[in-house]
Amino acid sequence: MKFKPLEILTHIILILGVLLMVLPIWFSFATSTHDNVSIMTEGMKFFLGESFSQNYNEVLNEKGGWSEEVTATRMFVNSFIMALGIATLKVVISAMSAYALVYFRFKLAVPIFWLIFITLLVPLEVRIFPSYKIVSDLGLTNTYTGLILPLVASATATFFFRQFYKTIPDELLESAKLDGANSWRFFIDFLLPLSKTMLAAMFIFMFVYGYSQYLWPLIMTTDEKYWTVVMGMKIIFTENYEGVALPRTGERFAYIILSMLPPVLVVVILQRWFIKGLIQTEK
Amino acid sequence: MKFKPLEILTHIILILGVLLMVLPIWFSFATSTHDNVSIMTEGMKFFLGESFSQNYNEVLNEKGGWSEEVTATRMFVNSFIMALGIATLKVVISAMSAYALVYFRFKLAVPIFWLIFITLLVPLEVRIFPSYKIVSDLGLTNTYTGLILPLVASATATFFFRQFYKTIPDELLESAKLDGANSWRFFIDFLLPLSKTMLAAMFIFMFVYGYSQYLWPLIMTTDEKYWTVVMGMKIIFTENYEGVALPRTGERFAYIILSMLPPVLVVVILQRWFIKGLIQTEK
Amino acid sequence: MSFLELQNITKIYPNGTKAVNETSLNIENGEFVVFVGPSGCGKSTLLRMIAGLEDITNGEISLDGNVINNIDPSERDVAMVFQNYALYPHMSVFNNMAYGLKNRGISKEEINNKVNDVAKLLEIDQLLTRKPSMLSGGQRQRVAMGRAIVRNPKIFLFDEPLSNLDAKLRNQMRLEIKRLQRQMGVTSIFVTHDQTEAMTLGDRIVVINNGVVEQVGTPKEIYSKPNTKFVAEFIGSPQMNLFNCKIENGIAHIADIKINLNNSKNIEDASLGIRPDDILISDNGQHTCEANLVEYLGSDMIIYSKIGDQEFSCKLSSKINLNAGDTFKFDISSTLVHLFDNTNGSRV
Amino acid sequence: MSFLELQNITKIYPNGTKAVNETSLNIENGEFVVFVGPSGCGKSTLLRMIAGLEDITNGEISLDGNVINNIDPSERDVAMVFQNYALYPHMSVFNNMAYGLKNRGISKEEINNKVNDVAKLLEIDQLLTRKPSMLSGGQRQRVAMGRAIVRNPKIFLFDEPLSNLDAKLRNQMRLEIKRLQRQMGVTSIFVTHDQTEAMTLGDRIVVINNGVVEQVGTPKEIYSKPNTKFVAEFIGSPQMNLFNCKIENGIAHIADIKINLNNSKNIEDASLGIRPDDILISDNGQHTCEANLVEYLGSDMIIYSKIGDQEFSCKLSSKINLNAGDTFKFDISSTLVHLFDNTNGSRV
Repeated sequence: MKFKPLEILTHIILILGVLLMVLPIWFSFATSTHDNVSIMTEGMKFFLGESFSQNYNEVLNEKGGWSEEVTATRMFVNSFIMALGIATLKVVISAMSAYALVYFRFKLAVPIFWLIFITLLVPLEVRIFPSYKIVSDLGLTNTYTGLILPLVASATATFFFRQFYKTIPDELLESAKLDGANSWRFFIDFLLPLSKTMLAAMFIFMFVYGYSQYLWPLIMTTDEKYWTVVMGMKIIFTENYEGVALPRTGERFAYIILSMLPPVLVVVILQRWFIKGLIQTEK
Repeated sequence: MKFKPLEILTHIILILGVLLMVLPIWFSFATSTHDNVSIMTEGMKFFLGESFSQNYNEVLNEKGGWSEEVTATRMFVNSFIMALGIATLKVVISAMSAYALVYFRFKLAVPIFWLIFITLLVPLEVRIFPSYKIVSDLGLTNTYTGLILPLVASATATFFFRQFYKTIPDELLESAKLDGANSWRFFIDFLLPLSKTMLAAMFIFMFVYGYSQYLWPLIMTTDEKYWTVVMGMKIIFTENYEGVALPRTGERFAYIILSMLPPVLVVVILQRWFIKGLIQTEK
Repeated sequence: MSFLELQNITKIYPNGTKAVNETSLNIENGEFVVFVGPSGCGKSTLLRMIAGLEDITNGEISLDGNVINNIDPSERDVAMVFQNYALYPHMSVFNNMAYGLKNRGISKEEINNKVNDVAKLLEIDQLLTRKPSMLSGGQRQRVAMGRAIVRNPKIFLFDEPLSNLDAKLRNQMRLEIKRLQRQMGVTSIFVTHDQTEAMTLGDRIVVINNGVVEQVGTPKEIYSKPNTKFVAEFIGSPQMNLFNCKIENGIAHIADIKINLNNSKNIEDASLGIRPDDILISDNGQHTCEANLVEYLGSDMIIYSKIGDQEFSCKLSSKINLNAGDTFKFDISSTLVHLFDNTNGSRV
Repeated sequence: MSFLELQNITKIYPNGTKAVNETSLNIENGEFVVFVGPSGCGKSTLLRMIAGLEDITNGEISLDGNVINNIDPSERDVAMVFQNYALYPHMSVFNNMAYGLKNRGISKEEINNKVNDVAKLLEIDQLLTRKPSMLSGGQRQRVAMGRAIVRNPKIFLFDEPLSNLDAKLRNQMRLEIKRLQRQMGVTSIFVTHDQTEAMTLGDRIVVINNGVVEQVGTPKEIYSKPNTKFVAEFIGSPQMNLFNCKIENGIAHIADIKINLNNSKNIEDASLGIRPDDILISDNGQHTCEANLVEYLGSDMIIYSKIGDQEFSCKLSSKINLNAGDTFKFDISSTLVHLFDNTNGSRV
């Protein structure tokens, strides 16, 4: 199934696209291994330098913030916990809601699906003040629970799980019923294993979503112990302008590169599941 | 296909969920129709008040910002243009990339798919400074192009289009080829009409995504003429604290309610496509 | 009391379609019954009501002395083989077969023994570790059978299990199912649209049309004495020729051909049926026709011709030399004829 | 020069499987040729190479005098009916049929006329505004046919178009396809795994196994004189009995039965084939066997029995009274026997 005449053109466009995406990351990494003086004088780097361990060590261990108490490592841990919690709960809750919507044929299933769908229109940014009020009334500011809980419902994930469940043939459920499976067993023994790929993909999306949250942790946390990576990013890019020393550009890039690692980790761990699923559904 | 014993419990849980989602919106709307004094003294309202036209009129027409030149209407228009541009281009580009990945069987298709997928890990928040550098070098700060362009690639949408295209039987392409369709016609005459639902759903998701952007327009725009709704939200919630007058709570809620309208509009317009598609794929 | 009893079973779908209408049927222990009919006639719905996968609108089903109308499918102790097999795609063949046993809380050791025994019986013991996607159509079919057998249910339900196989394999599996059923003696109901499967498999056949049972009987009874015009046309391949005719004074008039029927009353609007292999072709036949099309089937051939404007077919040995365009002579014997009243379709 | 010529066509998939091996074939203008073989034998691959949907690894295909190896499928002027019909789900029946014409830049008026003519021919003119999802299986089949016919192509390709229909409808559509092809005289290639379809439809049959053409000939040639053991078993239903035997001094030894073959050389490892309807059952037959299983088919019945440990079947009229467990006597005539050498499977 090839459209030959277009192939060469496509290749060129795609290779350009790849460069466009990969080069900035490489530049950032290369620059993060140089010392601040050479970056200041010579600009971004393409080749590796020699300050790798110094820059990365400083970023990870130097204490910062207004109280000079929080390290970047701490922020990575916070972001990781938050993203992990959000992603896990989002996936679990969405999979179960979708199950209820597809397999329990009560009269309200369609209106309820629409209501869930409509909540897409009210992202966290819009409902951020009411959410803050509730969470603070519950005494959850400056806790991981408070960071995670208001973000665990996902209309998007529910929608995609629903569409996926609908492609599973009815006979599978019927056969499972005759084999003595109740509704809970059907979910555990059939839907979850069959939707492995979907689960992995959703987990990755939601992890990145949680990881890149900015506004919510900003509002939720007053204690620097709960600061996250993205918040830290703003800080390292602003606080240094106030100093008299050189802008610490090398450390900044080191911070950016480090901030990419947790999501990469998640993909590496989940990719086996994911690739397996992709190959099985391959045409 | 009913699991009867669970039905009543499910109903109760679901109705509670509905209330949980709908009540905050109703409270916001009811409160937005009261004057500031009664809100100040009596708190949030459940019933409608009499200041509807006054509050909404003020929000829409009063000039604000540091330069006292930008109105909320202007911000709505900006957000709408930005969201529309992002959503349209994201959907078009993703659909076409997915088409290339699924139907053009060149050797690099799988690695390229993975590269695209990996970019999920680098959301705008992470690459915001390099992006800013490029856009400002191109002279695109304070333009709609600058607001929209860096956000038009979507790995998520590409992924879902790819998965959808893979469910279309090969015979359809083969039959179309024998009927004289070239690769462009196949995309226009077959893939687009068949993926209507997907297009509508993606458009809605991406519209909301674009509409709720905060960090990017904040960094991109220095001219108040390009401010967006979400930025305005921060402003109306902060600037009034500085005044000596009563907090203008009624207007704030009116602003929130108004800010929900553009996404609602999009759903209302696209729902016919969307529902039709959902019904057709119904089991 | 019979092993399985259906009493006035009716199924009306929420949209108002009546899929099954007041059907009553008794099935004895160990019997092999086939439901046959065209697609959409309600035969699958009836089967699914017995399995518990469809609600029963009206009527009563009892199995082994107990009314099972409101018993959950998982507790009816029936096993079903689906048309698409419905194998569990993420489980190995072993787990596909073991799943139902596990849910019944049977010990691991016993499950192992049972699955291995059945796998040997069906010659799939080499495949136990494979996933369904790695099996051929015939192997999937066997696994689906094995999954049903291993549970040792009260009753087997087959929902067109052979229709996804190719012709050769279908014949082979048909024989195998018949042998297995004989060997195990489990009451079985087999749903099919293929009259050949029905004739060869069933101890009794239930012919269903539009949600109504048209006839119940042994294959021989149904073939040799169809109760209605529908059964006459549906059972037998190539299908029975039915000529519209008028019967006066014991003589049927089909176009210009007259056939003498003994002792028949006058019918204004009748159908005279005769099976293609009951038309006697010989050089001294009374009637003459032209062969429009000849289908060669190996040992037999089928000739398509017309009397007046009514098409009919004859089946004869391919040793006879007859080509499209030739004329041939034939007789219709009154003893081989089936007569139906067109007003209600019933046998006269 | 023939209308369609295949010369040493070979197809090797990237994973190394040889789907089609050095196949040569000439098809004349207006001929109806059937490719038949078990699933996975390469018959569909061959058809798809003619359509241009698969690359040709080696060899040359020429249509109407032009080599078409590297011509795009859209420009070969062939039409194909797919197994799943591949109707365009988002287009009305009219647009399904008109799409190919539109792409060829034909005027609206002409498209209207052509589509309406073909729709009338196929009796689907009432359905033109419907979507494919609203059609029954038989109607979809007709639309798929119509889409092919309306383009008036040089050659029709059919890829198992009847296998999704139920038994009755399949027979009916089979007749209709044959009539249409005769009427329009367009060269056609029909791929099927069903030997009955092959026998009844084809002017010539190409029997394919494992990517190799086993035999090409008219239905009669192939049925009465199969070239190989594979063809003998594949063509004919119920399938030919093949007994492993040893031939010494013109006598075949099957277990304790001896069959006298005239003028046959000695073969250590031979297969003696005889069709189930060529076994002559009579009360004074030489050999005696027990009927293990009897399949009732209406006018005929099939008896399954054993000689030694080798199973065989006989087909006989169901008028004979014979039940499972009875013994019967039969003769095997040396003139009705097919003999194959087991070392290479070829006819002796």
